[in-house]
Amino acid sequence: MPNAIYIALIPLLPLAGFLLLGLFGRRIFKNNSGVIGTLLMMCATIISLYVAYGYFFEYGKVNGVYQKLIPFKYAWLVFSKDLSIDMGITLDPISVMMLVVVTFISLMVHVFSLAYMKGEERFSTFYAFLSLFTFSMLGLVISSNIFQIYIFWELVGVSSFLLIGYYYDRPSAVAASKKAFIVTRFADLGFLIGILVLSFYSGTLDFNELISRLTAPGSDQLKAAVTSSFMGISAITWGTFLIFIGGAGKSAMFPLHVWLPDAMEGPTPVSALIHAATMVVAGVYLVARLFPVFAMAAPDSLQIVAYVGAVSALLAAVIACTQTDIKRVLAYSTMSQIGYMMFALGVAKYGGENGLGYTASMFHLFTHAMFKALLFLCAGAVIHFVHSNEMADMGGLRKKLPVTHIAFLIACLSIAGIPPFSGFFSKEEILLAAWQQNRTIYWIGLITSGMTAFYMFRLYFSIFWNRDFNDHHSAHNHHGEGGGLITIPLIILAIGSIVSGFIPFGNFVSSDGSRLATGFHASFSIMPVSIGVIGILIAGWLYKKQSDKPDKISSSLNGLYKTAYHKFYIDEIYLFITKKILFNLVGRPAAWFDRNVVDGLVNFTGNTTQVISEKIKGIQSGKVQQYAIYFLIGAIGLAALIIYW
Amino acid sequence: MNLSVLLLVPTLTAIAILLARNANQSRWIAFAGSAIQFGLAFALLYAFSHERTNGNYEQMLFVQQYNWFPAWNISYHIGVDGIAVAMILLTAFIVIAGVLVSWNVIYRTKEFYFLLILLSAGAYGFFLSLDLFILFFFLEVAVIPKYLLIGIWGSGKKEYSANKLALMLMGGSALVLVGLLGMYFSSGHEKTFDVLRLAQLHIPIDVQRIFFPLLFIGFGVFTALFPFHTWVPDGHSSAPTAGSMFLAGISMKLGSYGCLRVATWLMPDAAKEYAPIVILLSAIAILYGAFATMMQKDLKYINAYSSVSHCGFILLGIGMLTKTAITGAVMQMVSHGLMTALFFAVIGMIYERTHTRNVSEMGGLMKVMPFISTIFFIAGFCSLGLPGFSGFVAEMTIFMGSWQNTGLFYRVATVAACMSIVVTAVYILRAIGQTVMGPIKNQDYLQLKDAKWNEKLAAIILILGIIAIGVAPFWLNDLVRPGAEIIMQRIVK
Amino acid sequence: MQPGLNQILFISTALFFIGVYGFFTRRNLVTILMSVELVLNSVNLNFIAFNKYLWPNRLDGVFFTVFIIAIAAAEAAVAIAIIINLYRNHQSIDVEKAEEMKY
Amino acid sequence: MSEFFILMKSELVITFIIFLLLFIKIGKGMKNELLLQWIQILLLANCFVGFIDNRDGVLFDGMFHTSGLIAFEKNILSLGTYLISLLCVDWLKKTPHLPEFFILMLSALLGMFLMISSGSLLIFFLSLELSTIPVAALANFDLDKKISSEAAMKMILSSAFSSGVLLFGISLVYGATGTIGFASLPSHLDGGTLQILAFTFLFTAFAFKLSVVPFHLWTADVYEGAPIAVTSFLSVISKGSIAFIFISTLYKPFQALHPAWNNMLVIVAICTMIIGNLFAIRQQNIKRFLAFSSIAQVGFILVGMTANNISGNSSVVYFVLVYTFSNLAAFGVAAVISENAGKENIDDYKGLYQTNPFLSWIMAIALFSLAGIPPTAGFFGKLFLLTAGASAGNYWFIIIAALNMIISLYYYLRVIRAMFMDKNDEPIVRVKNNPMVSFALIICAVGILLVGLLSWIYEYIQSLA
Repeated sequence: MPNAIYIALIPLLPLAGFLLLGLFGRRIFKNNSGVIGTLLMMCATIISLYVAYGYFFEYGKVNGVYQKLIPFKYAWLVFSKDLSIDMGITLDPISVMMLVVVTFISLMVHVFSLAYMKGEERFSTFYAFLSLFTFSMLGLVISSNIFQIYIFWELVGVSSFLLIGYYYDRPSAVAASKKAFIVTRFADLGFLIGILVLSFYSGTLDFNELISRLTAPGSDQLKAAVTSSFMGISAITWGTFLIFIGGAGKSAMFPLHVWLPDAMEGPTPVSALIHAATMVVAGVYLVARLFPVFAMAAPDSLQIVAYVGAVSALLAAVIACTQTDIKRVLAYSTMSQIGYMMFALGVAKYGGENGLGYTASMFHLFTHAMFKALLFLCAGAVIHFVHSNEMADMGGLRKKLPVTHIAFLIACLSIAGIPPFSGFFSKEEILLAAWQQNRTIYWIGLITSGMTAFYMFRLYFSIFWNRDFNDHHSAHNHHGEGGGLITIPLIILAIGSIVSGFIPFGNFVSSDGSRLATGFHASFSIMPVSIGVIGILIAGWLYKKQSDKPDKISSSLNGLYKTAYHKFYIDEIYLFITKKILFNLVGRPAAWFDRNVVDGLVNFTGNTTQVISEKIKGIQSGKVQQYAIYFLIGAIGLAALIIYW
Repeated sequence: MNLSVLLLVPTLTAIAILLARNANQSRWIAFAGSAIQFGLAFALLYAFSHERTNGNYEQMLFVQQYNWFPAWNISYHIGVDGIAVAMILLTAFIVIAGVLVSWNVIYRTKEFYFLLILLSAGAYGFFLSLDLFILFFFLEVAVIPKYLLIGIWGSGKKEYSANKLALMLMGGSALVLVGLLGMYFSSGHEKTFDVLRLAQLHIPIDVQRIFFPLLFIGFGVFTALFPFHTWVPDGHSSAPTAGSMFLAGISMKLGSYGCLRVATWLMPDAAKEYAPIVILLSAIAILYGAFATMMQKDLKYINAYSSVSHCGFILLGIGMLTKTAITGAVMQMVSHGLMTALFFAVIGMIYERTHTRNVSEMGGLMKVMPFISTIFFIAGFCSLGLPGFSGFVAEMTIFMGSWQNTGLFYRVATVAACMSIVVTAVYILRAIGQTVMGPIKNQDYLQLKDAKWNEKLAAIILILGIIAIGVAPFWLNDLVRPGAEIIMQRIVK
Repeated sequence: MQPGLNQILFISTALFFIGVYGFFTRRNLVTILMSVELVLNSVNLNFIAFNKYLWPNRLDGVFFTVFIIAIAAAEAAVAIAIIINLYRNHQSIDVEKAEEMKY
Repeated sequence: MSEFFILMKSELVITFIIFLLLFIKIGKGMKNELLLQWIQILLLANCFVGFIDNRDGVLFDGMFHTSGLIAFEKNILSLGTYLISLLCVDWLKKTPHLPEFFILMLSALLGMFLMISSGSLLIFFLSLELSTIPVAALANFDLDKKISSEAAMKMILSSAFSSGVLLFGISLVYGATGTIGFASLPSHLDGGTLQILAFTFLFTAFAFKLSVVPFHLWTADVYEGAPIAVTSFLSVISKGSIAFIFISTLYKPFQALHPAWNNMLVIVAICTMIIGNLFAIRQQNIKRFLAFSSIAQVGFILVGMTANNISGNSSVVYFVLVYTFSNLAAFGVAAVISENAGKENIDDYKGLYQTNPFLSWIMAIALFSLAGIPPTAGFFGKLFLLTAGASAGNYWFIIIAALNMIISLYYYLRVIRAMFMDKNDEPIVRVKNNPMVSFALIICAVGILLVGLLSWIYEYIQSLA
């Protein structure tokens, strides 16, 4: 059993970084803040690598099956004997893998930002927020309790909010951060209710307990969850589906993806860390964490996961082909790749060969983290150089930014699924899993794969080839590629993007913990690879040289192109729902009702009293004889009332 | 620990303030008094936990009882359980913060502090009371200071708001009074106002049916029970900063505490019968308050309406009648008290500088006053139930507790309540986005200064309270849960 | 026919209401005062009649009558004084002239 | 014989003072201020006499009876009179007929004493007239003011009319039962129609003096027109004494008619509270305002009376004590301001706190007490009345009463608002405080604050009742 203390240090070091930098950064550390944050992060990375090594190679495996270890658990909030929110640490293959991914990518981003964010006014705040995010994400991945994951889920949400809104004086950044937070919050609503449903039926919040109770055939809890239904759908399906909504929100799955492209308003390293490599895959991680429940008790939900993933993958790929903002293209590609991971999970089953999708999904998560972080950091380097996000302002940068160029190319090849880059392996596995389980999804995946290759290379050619770079944008600014702090992370990640594909992932991560043999299926790979190559060639034909071919094609596909360019008008639909329906049809009437009816009643009571008081003043007429009349009427009336009533 | 000290200190402080020679003296006296009280509250927490860990499981601890009006069987009977301790802590936090943020009050300073401390004395007494008569006494003690605070030091249409507040609260307490009398006269041969005695009696269900609504609505008016909440927006928006803090932080909690301690505990059968109505009203309040908040432009109105929504959670928890839900309700009382006090404090700070509370006129305050803006962020995050802050803990406890009730109606109500966390996020982020974020709209703001020491201290005290609950809720949970258990015992029976 | 209790009561009641009517309708303050005296006298009649017919062996009624007469005199004295003062202030003893305070 | 002196000591002392004043009047005139001081000392002495050797006893064949409670009630009235003599010092000093003023006032007080002690309808009627007619004369004491004479006229005519009705009622009671002694009445009462009719007429007389709706109409006009000293006497002392005798008459001689008078009380109490409040809302003149507010207060007293038990009795007595302090404080402040600034309108009180914080605080405390806000005694008083009323089990009635407290709070707050919140460019100038007035106001304020918190006062009353 590993020592809980140093595992706990992994999230606690970034937390310490957050507290230090957040409280004292502006005053005391100032420009050293970055270094402090990076050093702490480095420690965390080393520890997590050590833990990963220990887990995978020393103590994690018992009888050939990777165990779920819980070295630490503390009852944080006790609701009843069984129900309690615990703060705990879980070690299992996926959490350990995620620990590595998160700390590693975070470290890279920390280093990269040292140069990239230099001179920012709120430099220390930036690092504080980065640390906060890293802490939350690490807390999320090691959660042992479904509520714990929810807690950190919210925390990553808020750190994402803070980082997107880092440039708080830009209205677009403010809007984007709000949007990101609110859309994910909406999704979290589903998550929360899902938790309530599952915890109610399972009687526990602990992951282990919950999974074992809801998957054990014939257990009372499972029976209750399956038999009780709402609107004809069983409770367990509801529960898992609702939880998946939470995951879909964080992972920007259709139709909750609208926040992700806007989130690119944040600093680019943030996009690399949060909106490409780590936080956005939390949804995938969540489904993976509860995978046994999905797979064994709620296959319907898993179907939904599969189709949502597939649709998102395709949709995002289509949109990505039309975007001109390089970060947005990357954002859509992220969405598309996460769609892959999702549908991979969706087509998986629990245990053995059928669990290939699960392994593939995790594998893709891992490789994607590498190459997508790399892509974003490269994009950052490019943006840093040209001071623009628009493709139109770029072109011909391969000479100005040689390292970036190579790194970007590697990443593109990787994402396009060209062997021997990492993306190839993971994507093949996913497609294979889909092929085995669900052909429809396989075809969607395949088409998406081709489009991925196309738009990535569209991006690549537009940035680095296309035309000669003219300096009119940055005539005053010839700082070149930037120092080692910029290039070293790129190089490391590029190496990672190449190497990580060769990891025998099935050995470590599988749906049931036992070893899953994954091989290289050359015959199967021909099709995806060739489609990828075709995509690259088309992109090269269209974008390598400056020409009017792209415009022609886009105008010939006028309707489709426009729709895709406008992201299928999903934003507009949301805007309609929120502005027109929620604000105008619910909020405004509620406010009106409150001011005029509820408040009106109170004022009405007050005014009526005044009016009555004014009306009856005539009784006090000032005529003493009338007083006597009232007197007599009163006396006789009273007597009559008492006698005859 | 002698609980009377908790009443004596504010009373003496109030008298000392009256004797103060100048404004500055009165400030420091108020601060010293509230600081002592703050310390005493912690001493109480310590003493209470000490007794409990030593195995003293009496329902109420540190009980004191003197016959006050033997003719009516009214006694000065005070004591605390975990719930009361939590509420007293809350009050202590808010009072000291309220005293600190009012440091700049220059108009009739002495009177201002006198009323503040008097109000706090009422609140302390209320939470300590174990006799319905003195409970009512303290409830009403707390009404008039609010009226004067708003009417004299308020802003906007202050007279109207002050009047509305005083009259509605008075109306509430009138209903409470009738309810209390009803209980008194149905308490058997030897009539009693004693809470502990009443808690052992079985009041006939017919009597409960009549008086439970009176009590619940009566206390509900204090805690913004829909549709009796309309004093809240006007009252809060017109009140001076400390007034709003006290109003939302303490005064509204008097009502919810009463709903729990008096209405629900003492009339469990009727509480069960009326639970659906309570739930319905509170679910409406939660959502409706949240949606109404969305449309507000005045920062104080935003927070006031959000208080309606948040206090709906308290009543929802009480109405759900499960141990966890009631625990959550109490936690929400504490949490909302601290959070809303912080919110009003920061709104006050902003208003003092920008002289506007209209969100659309502000923007980019982060640039000129980072400290205040950070507080604003924190208050907002707490309000929208972010983990790490108290609101999350309380709301989640309520949700967990509510979900224990099976039945579609309860489920729908709970889901509706859950939905408000999204709406809350919308309006909080709108407020944050328009005020502290974004570009600076008004160039005059560039000259504004950040928080002063007193404001910082006040904010930090409140934030510490919020975080202490948010990060380590177990102590509050352990404190409150046994109290909720006792209440539940009567309900289950 | 020997008048019995009922007849006397009838007369006294009539007297009472005549007095009351006078009180309600007269405008001269002195006349109003006289109407009050009528009322009091009707009560006197009542007392005497009850004493005579119903409780002849107890003289409470008669005594009461004596006191009423005395009180009526005192009352009239004070009332007249007040009326005189009113006249000094208003130059009139019309009751409708003194309606300054109302509502 | 010594029994006679002890049982009637209060009346004898008052009579003695009246005689003294008469002699002073006959002899060489004294300076007003000196005379006033002597009167105050005598009244103070009278207060102390009230505490000596109170015992139960009956005189004149049951026509006069006294007990600890009655003695206590008389003490309240004595104390109130003493306070009035202090509070209205400014006005009294200027009065050209000071001895007459006190002769009349003390005669009225004597009448009230006798009334409280009366043991038969005859004595009751006589003392009622004794307590009314001098007050009518007093109301006219601002001889040159039109409204003063109008007030006096309204008072004397109304009370004469009321006496007529009362006497008619008494004659019917006599006719129906053959007795007018309180002690022998209960055995003759059987709740017959004639008896109830007779009782109703009797009831109206109490109601008239107590200003119960619809017999209250004279109140506001007389209060407004009369000098403040008289108004406060009327509203506090006169009302208090009537409340005492009313409740003891209802509870003892007319206990047999309880169902009838209980219903009557409920009906008129509701009317009284509502009408009193509704009229009070829109008053401008502070005296008129206090008149209507005191009408509403009477409504609450009636609520307490419905209890028909010891608590009802003691809570009414207690409330009158509280009410004495509160109302006298309010009238005291009004008197000071009226005398020094000549202003009697609520609007004139705007910004009073800027110039006269002491007076404003006293007024505020008094009004809060009237409104029943803790920790003032008014809270306890009102609560005990309502509790007593609730003991009869009529909760709708209590709810109406409780809701009426809201309306009453509204108009009390109006005055508070004028004093504390409203800005005024020309507030009432700073009033130089007369030490005597301040002393009396402080006594009232202390009374308001302590009578409630010190529970033994209520316990004492309860033990007497």
